[in-house]
Amino acid sequence: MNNQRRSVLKSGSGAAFLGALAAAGIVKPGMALADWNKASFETKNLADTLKALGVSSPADSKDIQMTAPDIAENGAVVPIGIASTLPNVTMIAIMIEKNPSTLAANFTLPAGTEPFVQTRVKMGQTSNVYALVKSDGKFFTTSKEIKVTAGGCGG
Amino acid sequence: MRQKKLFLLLAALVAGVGGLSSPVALADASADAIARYREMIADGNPSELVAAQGEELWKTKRGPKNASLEKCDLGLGPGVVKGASAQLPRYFKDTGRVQDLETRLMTCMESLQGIDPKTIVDGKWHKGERETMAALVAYIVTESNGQKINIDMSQPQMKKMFELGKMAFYHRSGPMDFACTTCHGEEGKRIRLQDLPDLRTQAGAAAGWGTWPAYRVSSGTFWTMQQRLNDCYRQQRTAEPIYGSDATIALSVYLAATAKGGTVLTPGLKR
Amino acid sequence: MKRISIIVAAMAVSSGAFAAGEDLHAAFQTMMDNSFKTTGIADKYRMKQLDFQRLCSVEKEPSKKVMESIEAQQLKTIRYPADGKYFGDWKKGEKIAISGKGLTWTDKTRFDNGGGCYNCHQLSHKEIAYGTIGPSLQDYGKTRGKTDDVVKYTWGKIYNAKAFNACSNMPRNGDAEILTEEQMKHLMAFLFDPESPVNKK
Amino acid sequence: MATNPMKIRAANNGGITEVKALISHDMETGQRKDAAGAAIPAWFITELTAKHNDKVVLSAEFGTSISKNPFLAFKFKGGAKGDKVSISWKDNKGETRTDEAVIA
Repeated sequence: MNNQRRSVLKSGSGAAFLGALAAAGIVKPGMALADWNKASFETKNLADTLKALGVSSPADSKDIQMTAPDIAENGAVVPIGIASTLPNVTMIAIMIEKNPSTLAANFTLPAGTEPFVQTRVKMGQTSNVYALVKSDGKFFTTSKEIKVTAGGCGG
Repeated sequence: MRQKKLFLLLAALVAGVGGLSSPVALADASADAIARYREMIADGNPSELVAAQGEELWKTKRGPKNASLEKCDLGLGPGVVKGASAQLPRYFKDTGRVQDLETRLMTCMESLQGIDPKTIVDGKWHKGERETMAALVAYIVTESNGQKINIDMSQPQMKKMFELGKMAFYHRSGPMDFACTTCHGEEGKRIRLQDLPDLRTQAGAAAGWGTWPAYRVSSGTFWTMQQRLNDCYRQQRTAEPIYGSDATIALSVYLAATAKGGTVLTPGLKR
Repeated sequence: MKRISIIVAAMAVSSGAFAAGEDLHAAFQTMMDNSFKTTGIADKYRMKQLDFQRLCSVEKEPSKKVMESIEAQQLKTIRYPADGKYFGDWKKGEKIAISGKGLTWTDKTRFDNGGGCYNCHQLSHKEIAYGTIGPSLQDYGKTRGKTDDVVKYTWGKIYNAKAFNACSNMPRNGDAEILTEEQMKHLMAFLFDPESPVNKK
Repeated sequence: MATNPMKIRAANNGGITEVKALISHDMETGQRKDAAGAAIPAWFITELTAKHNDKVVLSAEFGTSISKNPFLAFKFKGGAKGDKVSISWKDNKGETRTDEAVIA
C-alpha cells in the first residue's frame, strides 16, 4: 500500500501541480493531466454539472454522433460511443440526466487524438444521455434517450 | 438528433400498437434494439480479465502440495487445455465418474495441490476457492472458443447420464411447479426481453450450452456452468443443487449432447 | 473392468440406451436425493413431486383423461373471496405484476412474494419488457368485459391455473400460497380496471 | 489490495491507432448495500491517462457512473507497429496501476 502510494506521488507529481489549478475551480480541458474535478462529479443535475465544468448554454450540434442503444438490456452496462466531425475537439464529456451523479466521464483530448471515445456506463433508470464536446473553445451538445429495461426472472 | 427522431418514430409505432393491431411489431422493435445492444457490448468481454487471472492461477504453485495445475488431465491428456472444455463432460476412468469441467478441476486441485474439494462444494460464489475455480474456468473455456461441441457419448456411463439429465430437465416440482422445460421447452419464447433457447433442440442447446460460462453484465461477475445451473434452480424455486452434484452433471451431459456439432462461443457475455 | 464395460455397453444398445426401465427411475430418484440440499427457506422437500407435477413431467402432454382428472382435482382447491369482492387497487396490482421476487433460497421469508406476471405476459401498454411464455393480457378487461363469468374464471385462473389446463406453465398463485387473497384482488383490478394501463393507453 | 492487469489492444490502421482497453476494477458507486444492509463504500477509478510512448494521447476523469470493469476505446493519429501504448489509472482510494501493450 505504502509503496503503491509512493509511486502515485512519484508518477503523479505533474498531475498534482495541475490539480492545484483544478482545485481553484478552473477546469482547463486540454490539460495533459487534469486532477480529478471532484466538484463536477458531485453535481446532481445537468445545469449544475455544466456550471461546474464552466460551460454556459452549449449549442445543439448535428456534428456530434452518439452511438448508444435505444434499449439497454441491463442498466449496469450501457455502451456509449461519441464521435464528432467538429474541428479541434479538446474535450468530450458524458452526462446521464437521471443518475445520482450526472457526470459520468470527462475526456481530455490532446492534439492528434481523434474526436472519438467509447465507454460503458451504469444507468439507474431510463434517462437522457448527453454528450458535451468542446470544439475550438466552444461547447456543443447532443442527447439521446436510452430506455433501461427490467430483465430476467426478477428473483 | 436523428436517433431522437428514430426513437419518436418507435414511440409512435408503440403507441399505434393497440390491443387490436399486432403486438408482434412492438416485440420485434424491442428485440431488434436488444440485439443491437448485445452487438455493441460484444467487443470487449470482461471475461478476458478473469481468464487472464485464471491462466496465472493454472501455472501458480498453490495448496498444501505447493503444485500448479499444469499436469491436470481435463480429458485430452495431462496439461492439455486447448479444446478440452468442448469435449466435457466426459467419463473419466481414474475417478470412475462422469465429470464436468468444474468437478474435474476439483479432482485435479485435490490430487495435485491437496486442496480439499469441500472448500469449493461448501463455499460461496465469487469467494475463496470458488472464485479461483471461476477464474480457472474462464481461462480453460477461452481455450475452446471456436471449436465444435463434441462430447464423447460412446461410454455407457455417459448414455446413462444423458437419460438422467433428460429426466431432470422435465422434472416439475416446488411451489411454482417449474421445470427446465417451463422456460426452455418451446421455441421463440422469452422472459421479459431475454430470449429463451429451446434446449431440447440442437440449435437451442447449442445457443445455450455453447455460450456458457459467461460474464454476467447484471452482476458484473463471471459465472461458471455450475453457477448458471444453480441459479436456474433458484429461479425455479426448487431446493438448491449441491455444487458438482450428479444432477448438475447429468443436465450438462443432456445439454452438451443435444448441442453436439454446435460451436463453442465461450466465454459468453450475458445480461 | 474393460470386459464389464463392454457388456454394459452392449446391454445399453440392446435395451435402447436405457429406455425408461425401473432401474433408470430408481437411479434417478437416488441422484435427485443426493443432489439437492436445504438452503434457507427452500427445503430439500421441494424436490418431492405432487402427483400432477409427476404426471406433467413428460415430453408430451399426458392423455386427455389424465388431464381432465387433474383439472377436476385442481378445481376443487380454488377459494373465491369470502366477501364477494374481487377487486383491489390496480396500482398495487401493477407492482405485484412487475415484482418477480420470492420463494427462492436467497429470500428471507416465504411471504411477501411478487406475482412475476411480466416474466411471461404482456400487460400494460407502457411496459416493453414483457415475456411471451404466456399469452398477451393487454386490454384484458377492455376486450373481455367484466361479466360475472369472466371475473370468476380470471380469479380461478390466477388462483390455480392447473384447474383449467392440467400442465399449465403458470404457477398456482393461490393454492400454493404464493400470493395472498388481497394481492390477487389487486392483480384483478390491474387486469380489469378501465384506468389501469392494461386497458388504458 | 492487489490490482489485476488490464487488457489493452492497440492496432494501427491507415495511420490511425485504435486502442481498446478493459480495466479490472469494481467501480463501486457507494450507493449499494451488502447482504447485511451495510453501505458498500464508493471505490472507483477517478483518473486515467493513456500514453503513446511518452506522449499523452488521452486523459480522462471518471465518476461512479462508469460500469464495473470499465471498457474504453479511443483513436490517435500516428503510432507505428511495435510502439508502446500504456494506460495508467488512479482510484479514489489512491491505488494506481499501469499496464502497457505494443501496437499491432
